[in-house]
Amino acid sequence: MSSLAIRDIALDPSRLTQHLVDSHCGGFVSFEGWVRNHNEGKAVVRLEYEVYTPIAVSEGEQIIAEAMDRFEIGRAYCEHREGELALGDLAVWVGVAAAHRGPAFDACQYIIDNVKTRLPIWKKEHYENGDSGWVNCEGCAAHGHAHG
Amino acid sequence: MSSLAIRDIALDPSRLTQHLVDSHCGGFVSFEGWVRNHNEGKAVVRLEYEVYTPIAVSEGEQIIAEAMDRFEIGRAYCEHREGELALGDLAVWVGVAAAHRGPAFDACQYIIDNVKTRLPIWKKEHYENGDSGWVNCEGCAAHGHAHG
Amino acid sequence: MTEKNLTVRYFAYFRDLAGTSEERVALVAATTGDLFDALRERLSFDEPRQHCKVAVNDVLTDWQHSLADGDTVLLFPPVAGG
Amino acid sequence: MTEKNLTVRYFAYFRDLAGTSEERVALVAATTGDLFDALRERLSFDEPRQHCKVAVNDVLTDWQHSLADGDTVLLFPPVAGG
Repeated sequence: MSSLAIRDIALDPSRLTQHLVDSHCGGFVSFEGWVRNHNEGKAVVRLEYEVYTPIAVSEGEQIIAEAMDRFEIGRAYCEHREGELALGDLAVWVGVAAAHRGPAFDACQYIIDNVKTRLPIWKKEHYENGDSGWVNCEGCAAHGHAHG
Repeated sequence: MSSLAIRDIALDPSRLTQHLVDSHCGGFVSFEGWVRNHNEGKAVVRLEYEVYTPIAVSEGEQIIAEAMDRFEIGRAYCEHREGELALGDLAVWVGVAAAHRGPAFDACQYIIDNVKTRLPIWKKEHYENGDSGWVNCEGCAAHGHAHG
Repeated sequence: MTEKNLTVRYFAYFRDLAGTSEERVALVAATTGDLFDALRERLSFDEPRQHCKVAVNDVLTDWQHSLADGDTVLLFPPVAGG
Repeated sequence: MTEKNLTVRYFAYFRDLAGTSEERVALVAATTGDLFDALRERLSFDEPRQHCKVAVNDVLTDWQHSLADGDTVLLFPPVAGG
């Protein structure tokens, strides 16, 4: 089974957690990214994720392999949405199971940090005033590309 | 609503997450502690948590207030089981929602670290060989109190 | 110093050692620390104070807490939540 | 240097600028970096290389990658997953 998947349907955390249940691992840390109702002061009503799946999956599997290598963890799994999302929808889920919680926290943060900066995924926000714009990367200069 | 509860029935992460949904918070980090099948080399078959609830709740609320104070987070919630648990059961759940994921990870780890060391909760493990024993605290000398 | 009438409540491992979850004791104990030392000797346990906790009348406190006649003292062995 | 025939695929913001998701270009471009610079001028975008990514024939690579005739180059604007 791949350690990262791109989905065009709603992510279900309880189903996702099942990927990670392991009777040797007592600690489980997960990260969920929810669609917020604002970004840089603008009211967001919905958004779309565009994903280039072949490289998103290969790069995501690489990130998880790095996490397995760097931290004492048992299992890790990630799913990311593509397509149209509404406010409050789950955009990304990362789960890590480990015997001890310290490495589980560290690995989960490592994975989401790298997923956000390395996977070919783009987010277009639609604003309350009718505008839309592609969201800039974390760490890039803080200017978006708003289009009418 | 209290920010920490002790439950004598199964914890349900999807219900618990509902405590924390907040359209201002895009990042959500949770920790789940599952009953493992081993501890210090011994095969565990089930366990019991004993909780002194009045102080567990007041001290737990204090820990969460500290986390809200120290980290830029929106909401935090914790539940801990008491009574009999089987392998794989959820013993403790901590969830933190925040605008940014860094503080959410830090606060979640702060809460679980302190819940484990400050709340009056004791764990008795029952082993495959029929023995049982109270589990020592994290950080105390590594000797249990096994009873026949 | 006169004796104080205290209610002591035991939990988990300490309850197993004491053979009861609660008892009345009359003791010349000025502080929670004094009470701890007396019970540690009587019940023969190894745990040092810093691994245990104590509450008086349902409020967590330290080992320097002055006891009053009629206090209920909760004696917590090393905790292991999570 | 002779021209190379390349397929360039655009994503997200770059696709909006290019007005197409894919085009054939014939270019005297030694590396992915050269191609980036040529397209940056033609499409008039501000992003520096270090905020963008590039893949050749479905494998992520860097801006020093030597292009071969017939390569498919994927041009990724700043990513924003999560």
